[in-house]
Amino acid sequence: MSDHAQHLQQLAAQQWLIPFFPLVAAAIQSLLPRSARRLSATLTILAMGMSCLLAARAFWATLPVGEQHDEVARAFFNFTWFRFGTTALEFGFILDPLTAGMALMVAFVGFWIFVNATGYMAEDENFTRFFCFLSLFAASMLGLVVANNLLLLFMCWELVGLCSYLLIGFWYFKPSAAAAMKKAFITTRVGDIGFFIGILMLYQHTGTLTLYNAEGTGALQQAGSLGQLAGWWGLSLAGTIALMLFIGAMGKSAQFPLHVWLPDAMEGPTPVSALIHAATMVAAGVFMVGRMFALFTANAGDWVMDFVMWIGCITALFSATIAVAQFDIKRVLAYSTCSQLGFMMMALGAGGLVAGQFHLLTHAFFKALLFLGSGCVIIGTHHEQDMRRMGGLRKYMPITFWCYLVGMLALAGVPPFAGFFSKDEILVATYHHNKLAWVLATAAAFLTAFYMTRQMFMVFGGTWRGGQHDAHGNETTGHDEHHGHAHHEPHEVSWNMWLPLVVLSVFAVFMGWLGTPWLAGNLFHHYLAPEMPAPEHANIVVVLSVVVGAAGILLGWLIYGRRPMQHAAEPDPLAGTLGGLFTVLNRKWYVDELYEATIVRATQALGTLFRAVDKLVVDGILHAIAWIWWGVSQLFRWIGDELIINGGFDAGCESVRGGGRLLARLQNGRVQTYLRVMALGAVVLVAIYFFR
Amino acid sequence: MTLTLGHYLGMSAILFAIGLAGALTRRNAINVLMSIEIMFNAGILNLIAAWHFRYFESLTPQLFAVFAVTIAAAESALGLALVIAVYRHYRSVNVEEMTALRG
Amino acid sequence: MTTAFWIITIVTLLGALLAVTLRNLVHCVLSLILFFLGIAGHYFLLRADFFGTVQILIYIGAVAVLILFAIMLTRNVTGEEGPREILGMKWWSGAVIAALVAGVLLHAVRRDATAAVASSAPKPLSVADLGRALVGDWVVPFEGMAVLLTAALIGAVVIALEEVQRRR
Amino acid sequence: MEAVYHFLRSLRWVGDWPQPVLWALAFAVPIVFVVVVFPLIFAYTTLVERKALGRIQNRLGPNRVGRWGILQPIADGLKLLIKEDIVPAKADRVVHTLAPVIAVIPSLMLFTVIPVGSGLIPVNLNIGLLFVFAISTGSVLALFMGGWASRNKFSLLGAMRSVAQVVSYEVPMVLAAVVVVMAVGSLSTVDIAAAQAGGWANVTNWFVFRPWGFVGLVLFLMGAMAESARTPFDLPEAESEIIAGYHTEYSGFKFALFQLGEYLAAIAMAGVTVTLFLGGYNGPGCELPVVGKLIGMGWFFVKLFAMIAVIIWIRGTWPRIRVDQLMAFAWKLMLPMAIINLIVAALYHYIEPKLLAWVVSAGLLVLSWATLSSLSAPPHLQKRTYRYWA
Repeated sequence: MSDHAQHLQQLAAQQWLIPFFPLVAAAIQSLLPRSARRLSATLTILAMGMSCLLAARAFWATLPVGEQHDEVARAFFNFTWFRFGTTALEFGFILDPLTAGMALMVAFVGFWIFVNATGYMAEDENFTRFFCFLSLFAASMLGLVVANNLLLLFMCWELVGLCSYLLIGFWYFKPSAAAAMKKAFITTRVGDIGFFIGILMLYQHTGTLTLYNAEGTGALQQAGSLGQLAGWWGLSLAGTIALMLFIGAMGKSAQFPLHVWLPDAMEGPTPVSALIHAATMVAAGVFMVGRMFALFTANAGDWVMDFVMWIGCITALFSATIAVAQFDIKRVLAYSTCSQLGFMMMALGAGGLVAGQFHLLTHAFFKALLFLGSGCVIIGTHHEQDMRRMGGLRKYMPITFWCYLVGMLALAGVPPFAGFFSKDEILVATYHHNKLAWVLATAAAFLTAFYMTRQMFMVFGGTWRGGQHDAHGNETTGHDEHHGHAHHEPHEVSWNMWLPLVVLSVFAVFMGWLGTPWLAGNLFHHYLAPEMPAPEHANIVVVLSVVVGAAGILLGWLIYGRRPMQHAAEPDPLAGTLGGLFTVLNRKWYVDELYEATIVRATQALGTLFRAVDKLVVDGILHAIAWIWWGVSQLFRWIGDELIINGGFDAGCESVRGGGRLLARLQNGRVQTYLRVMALGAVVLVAIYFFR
Repeated sequence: MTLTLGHYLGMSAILFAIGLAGALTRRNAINVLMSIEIMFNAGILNLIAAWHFRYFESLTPQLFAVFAVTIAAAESALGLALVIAVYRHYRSVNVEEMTALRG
Repeated sequence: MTTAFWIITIVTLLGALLAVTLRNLVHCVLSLILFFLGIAGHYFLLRADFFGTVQILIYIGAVAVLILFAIMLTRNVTGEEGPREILGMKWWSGAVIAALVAGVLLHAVRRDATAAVASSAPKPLSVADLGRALVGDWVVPFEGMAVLLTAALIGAVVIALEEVQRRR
Repeated sequence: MEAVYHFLRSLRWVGDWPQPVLWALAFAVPIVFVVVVFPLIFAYTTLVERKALGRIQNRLGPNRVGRWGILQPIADGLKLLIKEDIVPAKADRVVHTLAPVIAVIPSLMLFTVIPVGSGLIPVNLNIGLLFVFAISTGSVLALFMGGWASRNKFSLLGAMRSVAQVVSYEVPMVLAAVVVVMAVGSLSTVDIAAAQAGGWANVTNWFVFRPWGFVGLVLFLMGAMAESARTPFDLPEAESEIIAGYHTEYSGFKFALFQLGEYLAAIAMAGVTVTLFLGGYNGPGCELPVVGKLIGMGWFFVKLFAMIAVIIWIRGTWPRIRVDQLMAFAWKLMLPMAIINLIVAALYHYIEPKLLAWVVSAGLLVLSWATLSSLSAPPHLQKRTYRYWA
């Protein structure tokens, strides 16, 4: 074993330290009194800084050196957590480029977001609780990243979901926030069922949940043999498991049918949106697919990869169309996030592991930047989120404006910025794989450029439209500086809020150069997956994406830039052109309404049905018997057509009632009945065990 | 006839069944709790019998029994507190009348 | 040892049976104490002296006394129950289910080969070893138990006190 | 038991008898000893108590039956035996009859683990002390059964009082004894007694001469007196409040059994106190080869009677405390004190020059006692003025 490998081994055994510091910070903060605000923030940021340093050390160690050019620098550390009977439950930590890169990104972006949050939350009285949750989130996210065991990963996955739930509903007294937190939790839970089934299947067939181990019997190391076994729905076993895992990733990464929770999650504080719903947690699904990539590609004949690609593609385009017609500054970004996650998934499905992960990293930087920027805007405009009531902020908030511009250009895919290179990679990968998907993705890229331009002009361009009253419009628009209402005027935010923007925008500018083929080969590809062949470059893709991006920006300028909005009450210029379609887009293709009409309504109907059945039971046997007798006596008393019909109706009711009663007698609230059923069940189980 | 582990297991099985019968048929919550204590004791007796006959070189069965006794004690304290609270509320300790959780 | 086993077993079973069938609650508790004593006797017979004394200390000294307290605090102090519907539906079904459980358990015991192991007369349990194990390898579960007991104590007090405080 | 067996083997005439007979004799001797000697002690304790109380209260006490009233206990016994045995009509006859029996049995069983001399113990259990605590809780059941079965509200009140009292005082009492277990490292009463041998004239090693031992002794004695319902903790039978508590409805021999059980428990607890803190059978001369055992036994009984005398003295001196004082005393003063005592005992074990340890732990205990007693002192009552209108 070379020195380098030994060094990696040592570092892998210390990977647990990365999530450890935020975890300790969270534990301490949970005990702090509410008044310990400064201490709480300091703890959180310090812990994150420690994690960041450790992650940087791990990252440094995984950089390719000297002789190890063609193999992935991977080290892992497994240990037995506990054993029951002969089965040992192993946990483990891994150190490889995927983990190191992701961990560094999470810790670094998280660090700056925490710094920003100290400003954003400065006026909140539950400051300590907020930072406690943030620390816990950071710990579980980092734990997810360094896990070398699917169970550990799943535990952190759920913890991350829990933190997301807690943070979305941080202002739980707002009904919308309370609804959003529930929606997020339940929607992601739908995906997690798939994930869990996948885990169970994997355990059933490989007997381990450790991803890599020294004996070569880890779950991922057996992916090849799983690819040879038949699974369900015409897939190989590996493909089936991969599909199940992907369902989990769909929930977490807000892919098409399960995307509904992410825009609503914007009810949470903006740093939360930046950290959880843009940079890290939603990327966990993409990361997980990347981590389990061996299963997805185990059998080349499986359609699971196409499924991933198409889901990603649909999400990318679908969300981009919605983002065009939103007015809430954070919602635009939320749908944009959905769309970008779709891009990543699409890249993974097209076989572009590197492209997907690269976009994950660059996107984390510039989307966190955009979200933090929007947070600054919201604070600067005194909690205004509607873009129609902004405008002209360029003058009031210059630093925010320039940083936001960098983020916007990166997201829109303008050449020197980070987003250009990573999106380009994805488009190239898709181009080689499936032309139709490529066309759709290019369309989505066009929309991306368009809606970001729209947002820029609405927020920063034109004049300040805040403080207006929609209908009356009696406050003038053009003379804000003369206005006595200093309170309503936007202002630049404090240094602890804009400093993270500056730092992140530096990355948003330069980070893309790591993954370009034009600069000493594709460095990132070489780092992450040296064993995979680098994709061929296709000039048409690059040219077209530049053209499309430019076209989107141009169109945006034409519609929104040339003649800025004057009044907040003015209709969106696009609405006139698109007509009814705009409304449809604004209402998000009515997906929520569709869910409301189908799933929610059906569940409620089922609940009502059960309640009705219960009602019948409350009446109890006595009432039922009395009713029957009453019916019978009626029958004997008046023998006539009308009464016979009545009686028949009653009898019909009674039979329904009787059926319901029979079922519901089981739940009579008496402990002893339950105990009785339990004992009988136990007897039956044991009897089956003995006499089968 | 030598004494075997089976004697103890069988006896505690019968004790368990007696306790179960009590828990199923008695109407007074305190009686039910007493029946549960009987079941608990039957279980703990199994641990000690297993130690005596099979695992006498190991401390684990006894430690397990220590923990089981502790849990049983905590359970009975809580259970009786609940009974008293329920009695204050309903003026009754009849388990058949405690049907607030009825469906 | 066999004779002692049978005598103690009869006492134990009698105690348990009376505890679940007698009508007077206080009589039930007294029978329960007989049952606890029988179990303690079994422990002494099994050379687990420590558990025998612990059984007496905890079950008779604490649990039975607690139950007596609960009876005094809830019901008429004479402990009388209402008229019993002897051999009612509930009684029969409960007895049948319990008999089924007993049958299944006994069948399991009969089938199990290890049940035929005879006593090997181990050396009596050393309390010192037990104590060392509790604060050694098992210290975490031990501390957990301490926390559990504290929580149960506080919980019991809170539950039982609730009504009183509300009335104030 | 073994000691008796070996003693029998060494005798000239008896030593040749078959072994089972010797073992049976060895069994019988301690049993007879326990069943005869301690009830006899009980009988004369009552006499001593009555005489002593009489003197304390400026009376003469019994002096009619025999010289100095020496036959008084026998007369009492005879009187109680021939009195009519009354069971109240509504009483629970079985439980009513069972209660006095159960009152005596645990008290007698307590004596089986008290070493009256070196090697002279009926049963050497390795968990003797735990056995003591386990058994002593049994007496509360007898009290409860007697009070409950009488169907008399005063009896029931007495029974409930006794249950609450015993449950409360059990805790500090056990904790007070734990310091000794910590010091000795064994639950066996034999080991505990043996650990106090040595030192100057077999005296200085008694645990009572350690600060924690002294505090332990005081706490344990108070707990023991509460457990056996002795004045000032005799609320279960407070004759001025609830007639005679749980034994209101008892007469004749059953009443005598209750008295017997109560006194035996008190004597046994005195014996346990002697074993735990006062060196048991250890005293000057007990290490001598042959007569040492007898001397040790003598020392044990001397200490035992001294303890009994102290208990009687306390009874004659203190008034009965109120129920709330009773509970507050147990939970607010004795329990924290016992816990602090535990910690101090541990400290004592680890501080090395033992003189320093002695001073430090004594100081800590005095300090904490002062703090606790000032904390649990009753609030200073203001002068109340009563106005009479409306």
